[in-house]
Amino acid sequence: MSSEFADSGLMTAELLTASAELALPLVFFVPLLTALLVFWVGSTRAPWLPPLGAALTVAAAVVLIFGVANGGPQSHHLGGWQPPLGIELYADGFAAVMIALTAVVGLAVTLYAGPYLRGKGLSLEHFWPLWLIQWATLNGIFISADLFNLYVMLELLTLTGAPLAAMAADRAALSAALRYMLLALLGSLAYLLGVALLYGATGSLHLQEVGALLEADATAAIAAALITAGLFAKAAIFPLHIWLMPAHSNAPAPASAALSALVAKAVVYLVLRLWLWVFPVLLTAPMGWLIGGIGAVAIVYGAVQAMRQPRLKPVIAYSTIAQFGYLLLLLPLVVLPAAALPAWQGAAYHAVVHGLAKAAAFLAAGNMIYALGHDRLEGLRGLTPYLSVSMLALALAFASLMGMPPTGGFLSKWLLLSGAIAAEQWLWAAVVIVGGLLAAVYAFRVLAYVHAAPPSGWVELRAPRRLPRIMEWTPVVLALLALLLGVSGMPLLQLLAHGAPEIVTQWAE
Amino acid sequence: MSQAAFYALVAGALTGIGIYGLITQRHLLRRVLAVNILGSSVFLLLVALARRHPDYVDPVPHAMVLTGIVIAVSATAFALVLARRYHAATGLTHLPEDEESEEALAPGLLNRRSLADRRSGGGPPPGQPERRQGARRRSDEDRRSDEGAQ
Amino acid sequence: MTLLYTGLAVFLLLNLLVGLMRVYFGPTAADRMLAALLFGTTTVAVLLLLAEAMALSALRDVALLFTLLAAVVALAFTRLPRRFKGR
Amino acid sequence: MIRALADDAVSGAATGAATGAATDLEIAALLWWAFDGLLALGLLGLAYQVVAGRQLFRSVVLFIIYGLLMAVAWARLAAPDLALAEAAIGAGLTGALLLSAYRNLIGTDGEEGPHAPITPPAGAPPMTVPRWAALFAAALAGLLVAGIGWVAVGLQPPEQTAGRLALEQLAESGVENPVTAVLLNFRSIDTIGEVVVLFVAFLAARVVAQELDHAGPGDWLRASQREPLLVGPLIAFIAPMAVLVTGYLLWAGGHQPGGAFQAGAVLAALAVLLRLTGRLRPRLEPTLLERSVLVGGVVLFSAIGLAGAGLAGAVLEYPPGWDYRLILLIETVLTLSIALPLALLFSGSGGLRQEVR
Repeated sequence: MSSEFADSGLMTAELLTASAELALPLVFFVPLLTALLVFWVGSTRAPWLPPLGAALTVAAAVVLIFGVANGGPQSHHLGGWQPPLGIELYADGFAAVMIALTAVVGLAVTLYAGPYLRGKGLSLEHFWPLWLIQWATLNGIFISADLFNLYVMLELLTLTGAPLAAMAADRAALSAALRYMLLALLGSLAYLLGVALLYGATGSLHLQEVGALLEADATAAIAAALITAGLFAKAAIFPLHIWLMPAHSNAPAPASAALSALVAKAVVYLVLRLWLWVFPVLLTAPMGWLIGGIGAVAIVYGAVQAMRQPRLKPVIAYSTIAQFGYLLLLLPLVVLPAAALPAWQGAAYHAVVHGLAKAAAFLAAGNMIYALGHDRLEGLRGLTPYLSVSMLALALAFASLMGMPPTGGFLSKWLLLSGAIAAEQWLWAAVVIVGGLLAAVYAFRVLAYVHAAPPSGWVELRAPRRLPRIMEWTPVVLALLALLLGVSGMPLLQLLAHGAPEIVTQWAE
Repeated sequence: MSQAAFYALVAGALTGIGIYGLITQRHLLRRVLAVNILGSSVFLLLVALARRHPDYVDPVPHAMVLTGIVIAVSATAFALVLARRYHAATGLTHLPEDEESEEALAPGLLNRRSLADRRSGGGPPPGQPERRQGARRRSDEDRRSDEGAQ
Repeated sequence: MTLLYTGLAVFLLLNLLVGLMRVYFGPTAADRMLAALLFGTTTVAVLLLLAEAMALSALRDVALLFTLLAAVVALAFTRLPRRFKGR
Repeated sequence: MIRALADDAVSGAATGAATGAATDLEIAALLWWAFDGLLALGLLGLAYQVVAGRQLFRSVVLFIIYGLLMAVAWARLAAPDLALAEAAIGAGLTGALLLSAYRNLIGTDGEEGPHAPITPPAGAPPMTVPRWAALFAAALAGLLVAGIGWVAVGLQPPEQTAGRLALEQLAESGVENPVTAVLLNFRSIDTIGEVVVLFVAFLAARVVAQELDHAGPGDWLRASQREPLLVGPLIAFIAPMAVLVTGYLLWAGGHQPGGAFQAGAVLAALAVLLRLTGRLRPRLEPTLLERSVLVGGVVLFSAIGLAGAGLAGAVLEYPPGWDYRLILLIETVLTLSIALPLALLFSGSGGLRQEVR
């Protein structure tokens, strides 16, 4: 490599770092404005517009991630007003990692959705604006540092998610969307109630500032309880999980992928961010145990339910409920000096790997529905030759979900496990291991159906429909990325280290 | 007790009523009403807390509530449209008790049936006495005006 | 003067609450709806009194809006199905 | 201005009475407590009847009245901006929305056509949950009330609040009404988000929208149904008044309570009125003009906001000296962008067209 090239590379790097601050609002505004433009022009008149908008969004995300990786956390004061008066956009390593995940999955969903929805006879006219606004909202949730702005974003997430879940407009999808809508509205109002109390106590809505001003008193406790419960309802954490399975499994496959891998995940991200940045004063060992216990129950419950489902998409949806439990295990572990750093890395890593694997699994299931017209497990016997590429994606995704080495899922679970063992928290270690084993049970059950020989006397009534090339390969690429993260985890962990929460870094010195 | 504290208490009580209604009522319209009561209680708390300062009224909660009211109206309107469509597709005015088991039993069947219902405006399927005819027949006048609209 | 306005506002509010009985007992939907519309008028009066008593002139705008928009609900009610016998 | 209002309102009816006899003050305070107490009683009783009353139609009517009392509560808490919003939304839109949904959910229940029985048929599942669930709900609600009440009463006001900063920096915001300053300058991204929520609700409703004849009321001028005599003159009076009030609220927002949202809601209520009386008709797809109005507010706001990064230093910052003019421009466009989706959400349609008679 010549030095000239290296120089120009260096200059590009500097330029990228400098423009990262501007990329912060752009990751929100670019998909939003594209969505409005798509609606204005009409998606049939300009089918190239949504992919172009997605590409631009990814470009803004890349600039931002590059800036965080090289220049540390980025911040932009909207309107030029300092918080608490104004709203700050703030991207640290955690936010950058999630924006990267959203960019990858978002691009995949964008590429996949066109052929899939057209093939299923569903209209793209409203899907595009809704999906692009959802993407903008997701990025907004990751970078907003203002409690009330987050409320607006959460409502946007619900209002874009519910119609995507209801797109099929049959009985099951409609009732699922209604249930989702009602619980999500309840959840956001509980969240807003908590925010009202926090503002009443501190006079500020800025995350870091509220965290600094907050004292461990009754107000903070009730606010934290309301906010956590509200977000749990929106993220389908265990006792409030009922809406997730019908909503995610009745949505069209690309929407399921977005809802499971990104939308519900963004809410769990918010739970973690609020506990680590706003409520660390309340994060005592018993509190951690309480939330970790809920996570542990979710892991077991979700896995057991996933084993009993007769259709593929409900299996994947229940797996989401189980996998979110791992993220909650962070809270009991992060208060222990020995476990804090690996648990933090493990949880964030798990969020990314689960997103990739879950999107891959839902898109592979979508391929199955596209080709066969159903996703009943019984009917999948002997179809591997027709859907070999999709089945490979499904197998890889499930391998990652159960944490089989050398996938990314293995690395994330290993990090959580090593944290729990280092702090001698045997219960949490056991939960991680049992959860992995249970995931293996439902994963192998599905794979057994898929790879089984066709039943005797099986006659092919109708040849499976041919898959468009792009639909065939999108899930594989996502699943391979999840695999790759198991092989090479360092870039992600380094990115994550920028602006790690104080509760994690305080033990490092 | 100050006026602000008094209204904050009222807001707390309204929250309780809203939650109670949302859990105990099953009719969709009633649940939407309960969500609205709940929302207004949160708004009331915010505005009451804005009133505590001896020398000024805090405008930030007012702006937040104004935003919240718009969001509440949007969500209500969408929820009602969704409820109407659900009613048209199923004839029900409440959500089924236990969706998961219903789903697990005959997912494909349910989907196909409701689709067919919508297309043909067909009668109630056997075994579901609470389901009634969903789609109202268009009156000629309506149809004419609609076709003119298209 | 302020005292008088406040007293009147309390009186009207009391009136309104007693009037709620009509809505509660009905018996017909039209009774309830008419009572609700009447409350709109009472509320306008209460708001105008509050505007004086609290020296918040913007409340007059609120009263104006209520007066203007009362017709919307009334019309929405009349568009209910014709032989509707709601309680 | 707000400071003065606050002083006045905090001490109840103290204005002008400060020099009067002490007994006057005491009587005034007592009267204000009576007023607040009655209002609270009304709100709580109405709320309970709305969620737990036996008849659904009664609950809908009581909810409309609840909105009236809420507006009075906003007035008592010195929040005239909110009282205006409640009046514009509660009196016009929410009531019409709920009544129309009621008509669709109940009016068609049971037998075919509009002559539906109101009582649920025998054998229908109970509309409330089992007793244990009700008890659980009551316990949860009680816990919440106790917790929030306990905290809210004892909560001491913090020294520094975002609101105090907003009042201190009001002069730099370009407008005199602090609420407008917060909405369109200090925290303007929330307002963008709010209008996007409205737009998304419209899109979402389009995804699940029913066939056109289910959307909103049908034709009034059927052979059997005549338009009531008073409707024509009423509309002829209200329509120009509503437009006038819209303009007034929009202009007023800069220096006193009012603003884009209230103005938009009034305009939307007018559209609902015209839709209800058949003067506007639904159309399946929005026209180019309607699409432009739907997206216009957010696009203009975002464009000015993004231009601020180059012209002023930060996204959503107004170039110096331009703030009032730009805020007024944005508010004007936002008014339309708020009114149209609200009207279309009520109508349940993609667009509206004028009825040709």
